[in-house]
Amino acid sequence: MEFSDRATHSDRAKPIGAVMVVGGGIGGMQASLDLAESGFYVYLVDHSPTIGGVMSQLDKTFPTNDCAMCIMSPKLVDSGRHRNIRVITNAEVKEILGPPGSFEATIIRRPRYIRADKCTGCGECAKHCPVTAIDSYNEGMSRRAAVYLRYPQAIPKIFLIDREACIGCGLCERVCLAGAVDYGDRESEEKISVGSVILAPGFEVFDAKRRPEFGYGVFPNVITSIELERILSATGPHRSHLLRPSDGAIPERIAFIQCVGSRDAKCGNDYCSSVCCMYAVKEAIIAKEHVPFVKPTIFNMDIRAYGKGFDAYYERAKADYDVRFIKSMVSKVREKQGSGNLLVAYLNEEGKASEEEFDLVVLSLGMTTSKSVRDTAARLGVKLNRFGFCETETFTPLATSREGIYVCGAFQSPKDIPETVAQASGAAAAAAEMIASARGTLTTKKEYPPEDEVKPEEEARIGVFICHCGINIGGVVNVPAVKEYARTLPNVVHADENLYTCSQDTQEKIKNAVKEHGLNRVIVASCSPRTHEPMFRETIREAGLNKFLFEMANIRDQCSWVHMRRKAEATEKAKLLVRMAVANARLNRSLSETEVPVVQRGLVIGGGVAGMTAALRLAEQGFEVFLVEKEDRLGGNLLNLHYTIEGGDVQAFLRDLIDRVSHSSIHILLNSLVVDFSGVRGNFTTGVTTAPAMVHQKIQHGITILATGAEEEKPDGYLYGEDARVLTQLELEDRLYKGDWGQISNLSPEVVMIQCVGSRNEKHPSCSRTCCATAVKNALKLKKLNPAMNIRILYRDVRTYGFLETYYAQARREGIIFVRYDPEESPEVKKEGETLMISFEDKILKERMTLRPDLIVLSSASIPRENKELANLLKVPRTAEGFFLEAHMKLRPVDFASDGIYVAGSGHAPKLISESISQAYAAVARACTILSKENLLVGGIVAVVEGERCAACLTCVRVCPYEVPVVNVKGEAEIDIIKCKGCGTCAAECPARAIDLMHFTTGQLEAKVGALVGG
Amino acid sequence: MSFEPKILSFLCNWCAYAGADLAGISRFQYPPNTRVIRVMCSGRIDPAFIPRTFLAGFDGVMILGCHPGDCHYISGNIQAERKIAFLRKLLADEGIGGERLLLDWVSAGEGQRFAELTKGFTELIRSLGPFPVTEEMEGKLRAIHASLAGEKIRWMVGKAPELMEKENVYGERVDAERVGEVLETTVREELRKNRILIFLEAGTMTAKEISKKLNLSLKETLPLLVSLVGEGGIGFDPSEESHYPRYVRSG
Amino acid sequence: MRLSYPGNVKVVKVPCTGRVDVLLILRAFESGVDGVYLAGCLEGECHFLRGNLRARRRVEYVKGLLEEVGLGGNRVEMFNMSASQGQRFAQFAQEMTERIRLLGPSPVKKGE
Amino acid sequence: MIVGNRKDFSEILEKLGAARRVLLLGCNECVTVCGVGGEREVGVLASELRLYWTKEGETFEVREHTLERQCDYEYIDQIRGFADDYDVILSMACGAGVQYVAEAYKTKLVLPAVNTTFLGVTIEQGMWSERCQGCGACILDMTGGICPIARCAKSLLNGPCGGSSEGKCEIDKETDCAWQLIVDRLKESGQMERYEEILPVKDWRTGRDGGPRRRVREDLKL
Repeated sequence: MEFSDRATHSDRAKPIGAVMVVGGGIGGMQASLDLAESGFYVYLVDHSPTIGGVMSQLDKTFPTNDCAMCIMSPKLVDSGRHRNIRVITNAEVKEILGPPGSFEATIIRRPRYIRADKCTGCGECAKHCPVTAIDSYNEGMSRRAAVYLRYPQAIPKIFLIDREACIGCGLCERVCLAGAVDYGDRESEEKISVGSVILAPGFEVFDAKRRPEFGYGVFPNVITSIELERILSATGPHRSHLLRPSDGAIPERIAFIQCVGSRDAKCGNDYCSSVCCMYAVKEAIIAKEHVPFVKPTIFNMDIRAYGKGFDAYYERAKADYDVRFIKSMVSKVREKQGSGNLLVAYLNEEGKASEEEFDLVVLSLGMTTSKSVRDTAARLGVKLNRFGFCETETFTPLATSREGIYVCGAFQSPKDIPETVAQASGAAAAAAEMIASARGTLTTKKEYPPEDEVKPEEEARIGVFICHCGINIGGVVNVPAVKEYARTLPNVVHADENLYTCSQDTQEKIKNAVKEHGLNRVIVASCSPRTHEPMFRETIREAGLNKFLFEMANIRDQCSWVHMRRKAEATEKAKLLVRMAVANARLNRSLSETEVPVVQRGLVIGGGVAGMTAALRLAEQGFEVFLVEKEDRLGGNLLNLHYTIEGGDVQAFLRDLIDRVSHSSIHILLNSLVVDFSGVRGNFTTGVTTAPAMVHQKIQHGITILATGAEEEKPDGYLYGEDARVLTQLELEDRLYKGDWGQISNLSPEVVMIQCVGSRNEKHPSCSRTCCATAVKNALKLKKLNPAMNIRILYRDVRTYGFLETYYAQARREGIIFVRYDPEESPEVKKEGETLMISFEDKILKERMTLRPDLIVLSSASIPRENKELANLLKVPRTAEGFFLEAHMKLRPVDFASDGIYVAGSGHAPKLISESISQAYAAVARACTILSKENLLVGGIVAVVEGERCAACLTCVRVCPYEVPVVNVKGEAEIDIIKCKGCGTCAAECPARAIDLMHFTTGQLEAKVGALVGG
Repeated sequence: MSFEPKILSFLCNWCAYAGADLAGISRFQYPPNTRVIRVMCSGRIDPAFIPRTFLAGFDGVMILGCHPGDCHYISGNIQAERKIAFLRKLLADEGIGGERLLLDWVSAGEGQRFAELTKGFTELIRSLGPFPVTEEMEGKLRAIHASLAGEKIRWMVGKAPELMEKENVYGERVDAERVGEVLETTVREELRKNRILIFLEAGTMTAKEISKKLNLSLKETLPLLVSLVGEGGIGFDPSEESHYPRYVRSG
Repeated sequence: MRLSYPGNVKVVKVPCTGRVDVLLILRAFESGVDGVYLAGCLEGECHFLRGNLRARRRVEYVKGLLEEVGLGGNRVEMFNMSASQGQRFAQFAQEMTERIRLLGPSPVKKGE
Repeated sequence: MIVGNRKDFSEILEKLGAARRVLLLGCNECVTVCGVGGEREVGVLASELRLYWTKEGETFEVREHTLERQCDYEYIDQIRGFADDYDVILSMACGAGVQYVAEAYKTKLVLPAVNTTFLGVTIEQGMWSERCQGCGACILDMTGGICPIARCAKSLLNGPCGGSSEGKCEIDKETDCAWQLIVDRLKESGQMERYEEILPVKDWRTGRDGGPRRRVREDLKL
């Protein structure tokens, strides 16, 4: 049986070491960065004029309420300036020809009318453009000019002309001092050669007008969830003020209507969009945080808070934010005459028709695929499922129907940000594996001239370059005056002004000045170091100076732009900022970054599906792997499973996987435990002891993947363990598989399944994610076995997210009865004689029902396998429930805070098999960003200890958020520069002042502050 | 005391001014209420001058140029006509009738016509009474002036004929209707935004109050507020905590 | 967004507010600045996990020291913002400038 | 380690009187570790003085210097070259350090900036607690490793007094009753029989009551 997407491409010509990623949202960016960091050249193609996708429009993200833009913008900047990623925006993929491994893709670039090589993103054009157009970034709630940047942080930061709105008056060309406007731009075609392709085109929100009963587009105060997202955002139409459209008033009563365009067969979308429950909860919470008197109500069928930490968030919404949840679908929304308020009609839980008045109605729109994405898929020969999403198989969740083309993100199935990010990394691993033999063939590494040594005692010779930034700075700040002033400052031997300091010719000018004037420090007074420092650092490095000898004064974003109407003061402030930069630059020192070798070998702990997949994928990418399993056989939880809900044969898959794991590059250590662990990314040493002989060995490896998995909890109560007729789902599955039935296979037996046993309670607040689907899976199986069987599933919320929803619908069609219970009124199981009895509240009949079931099946919680000691050894954190805690819930779903250690599978949180496989691939992609390098660069901005002054007081050891400092054998604190992340907390607290942070030394900060006031 | 209108006349050098001289040579009598500014061509008249004229205390403005086809500069008068028509629309939008603004043609030989036009216009203004410079009116005029003086509008107004008659930067001829529409929306929006900025000089206001004062529906007013907030010209009064936020001038 | 805020505010960039120690703040006052504030990530969103929380404690401590020496604890403040809250930055800059204006110039101003 | 508290700024000012040339002397041992007299704290107090005196329009000189230890004469000698340039040496060390500096610079005014409080341990970053009073006759073997001398408000030797309630001392609800701790610990470690043993009346002469103490170790002497 062939389950793997691995192709036998050994007989083919050498593959091309480049990948095309289609779609530059959070998924596309993640995949691109992982690939580029693992030795592959990436073409990142986006149909939009900028990358960033839908995430760029979001205000906050659940369940952490992180600001979406804050956490995303580093990835934007990295993707935009990575030397091995070429971002191609405003473009479509026309076709892909050729065999996997050596595809030829044709890209159509739409004209932008602004030259990328010249535009500096200053925005003068947009400020002058006389034509206004609808701003789609703000979902049409505001307007923008015909020449525009989609959003302020956009990458690439290149404007474009909206040809539909533009009337061609020519004003932008006149005001553009950079000469970037090019009205002659035409559509162009380009062919690129790539070895593999990743599709990450994302989703489109459902068209709310297709549900006319809710009045979107008719009643102004009916808005969509994404519109609310923009309204709540600081860059939104009202600058984060919550105002309703009809009259600009702050709405008090807000209704969220769930499942608009999801779980709806009528519009063809009988799948669940997976994210709407959580984003509605989030929007309700954020609205409440903005305006305390807001009263949010969420109308829903089920609240699908199935992800990590989601249920706690949902509970918090109820308890701390008074968000009201009504289990009912809204049938109609109408406007109340005159007020703009809305009357929402629904059947309440008693089944009575009710109507309630709201000030604002928000439609929680589902995810769909756009027509253009579906068309692209058709052109590329990629099969879609009946909902228009990319078709994938359970055991190969990253592979499309066309070999060499992989998929990730919402295009594969509706999903949230962390799952998209994880899957994107996963797709990167799959795409890389395909062309692993061509690693490093197309990527380039910058070669620099040797560095001139600048000794600390050497007199500083500073060159200052002051930027006009067109008129962005020059129009407010008197640049020549600042230049003259700079000349008077100590150690400044050269000062110059430029129209655009970031332009290519100015870089040459700076390099020449370094040579001509013997500069050993360079200062650019222009915009923000956050965006431009890397570029200028590169320039001075090319001129032979250490990059840390560069300094920036931000006289645009933090001066001319914010003091436009006070030119004289702005000029004075600019002078001061330059003075501060000079004071600081004098103390800048060359910092060396040293290369440390990487042990190009991996260690995977845990031999379940995630661990085996990770080991196999690493091996297939060409790395040696140690796979450590504590049991005497591989397989983990898969050993207990037999079939998937889609009908996949788990055991056959497992056999095949175990077979493949017997790979020449994989060392399998069964009956083995990790007993010690040390080292840092790139070079870990792990001690493993193998039973029964208790052989101890030390393994050296560059990365570690934790895949220790989860298991079904043995339930407490419901007569489990006391009566053989009370089983868990796993036990049921085993019996179903073995055909071990006894009396219940005949007649019309009564089966009751109880959901959330051991989940969503005080001890274990999380949802176990997979049990709803498992219950549906087993119920369908039972029904098939004996259609006369009466099956009831007692649930709290049915959480069959994504396409699993279709099986839930099927179960209901086949007569399986779903009965909701509240946790306060849990079902009761007892025995009268030999008769098993179960009683529960029936909400619809409003009475207590008692049944005499032949079988009770408990959907028991998924709990992490014993991992506490391992977590202690590796110093990785766990959640209160014992699952491993990743570095960042949203954007680093498989990384730990300590670099070089990754997590995969159910040890992270409960998961389906396909999800564990995706995540294992993801961990591999992240691991390859280290393993693919021979050396790692370390040092630079790190904390250093002056050992003599250290009092060994342990303050640094205690305050370091990353547990880096240790007190060494000499009784002095020691900070490993490989681990130090450079925050400086230790330097700020060391009572002996024995620690300093390089490049932000106490001396430098004090010099800056001194320059601020002193003359 | 009876009302003596104050009238400002812009006369083109080649026709109207010569016509006025001829009226003098011919001793045609007309009322002394007009003050003359000589311009080389009626095309020189910037529509932004007009609101300032009223703000400066004049009760009427006359612009006299060459007859169509006779312009010394080929089409200056035609352009003047277009610009003034445009201005009239703006004035009308704000409820200011265009009757106090006269654009007409006087050739170098029409001394008589010059005197009659002047006489007629003076009488008309006399009958209309003094220009009502109320606080509200002042705000409107300031707003109109600010909008017309902005670079965007001036560029558009100047470019419009080229776009319609020749071609735009893409080598296409733009439909006159489209140009008119863009011009009008742009100007109208600028004007209204300027008015809002002027309102808020006096204190904070809710959206409803602004819309009432603009005499516009809330639906038309809100997008203007959104734009102004986006441009940073106005913000929200942080001290207000009711259901109706109040806008303030910022910066 | 080009929001305007008073030109009195000068920014010293640090990798994390956790880098700012008690002494640096005191030294700033010694140099003669009239007020100091730290702008860190939102609580719980520190790029370095908890540097901003530590910074907040230090600011509280410095407030006490400034009270002791008679400069007034209100001359130093900590506030949190996200990268997209430009408006909040401008607003806080404004507020802080106003606050310091009311307190008057620092009595340790140099050259006066 | 020796733990102390910084004196109030007003008290320090008062003690300094008219002295304006101040040598602020830190110690890189215990007081550094407990965050009261290391280089950083020297910097903070120096800053405070400078801010205050600048505000008052005074002329002054504050020099910051931190010694490895103020309880060894070689280190103290390191300031010999410039100590005379100052009116006063303001020591941030424990009482021992202050005295030893004073002994070394007989003509100088030496002032303490720190109140030395106890011998203790770090409970958590930023929190210290008393453990030892230096009584000179250790009985920790009998009391489960918890010292009733230092940790019982009354230094009782044979069980708690009547003021022990719910494991806390009557002087303060935050303070554990040392005897409760001792009993718990003895139980935990299966040594309850030691609780039965009566500790004899303590001979306090080994402690402070015997007068100032001195220690000699002949073999180490030069």
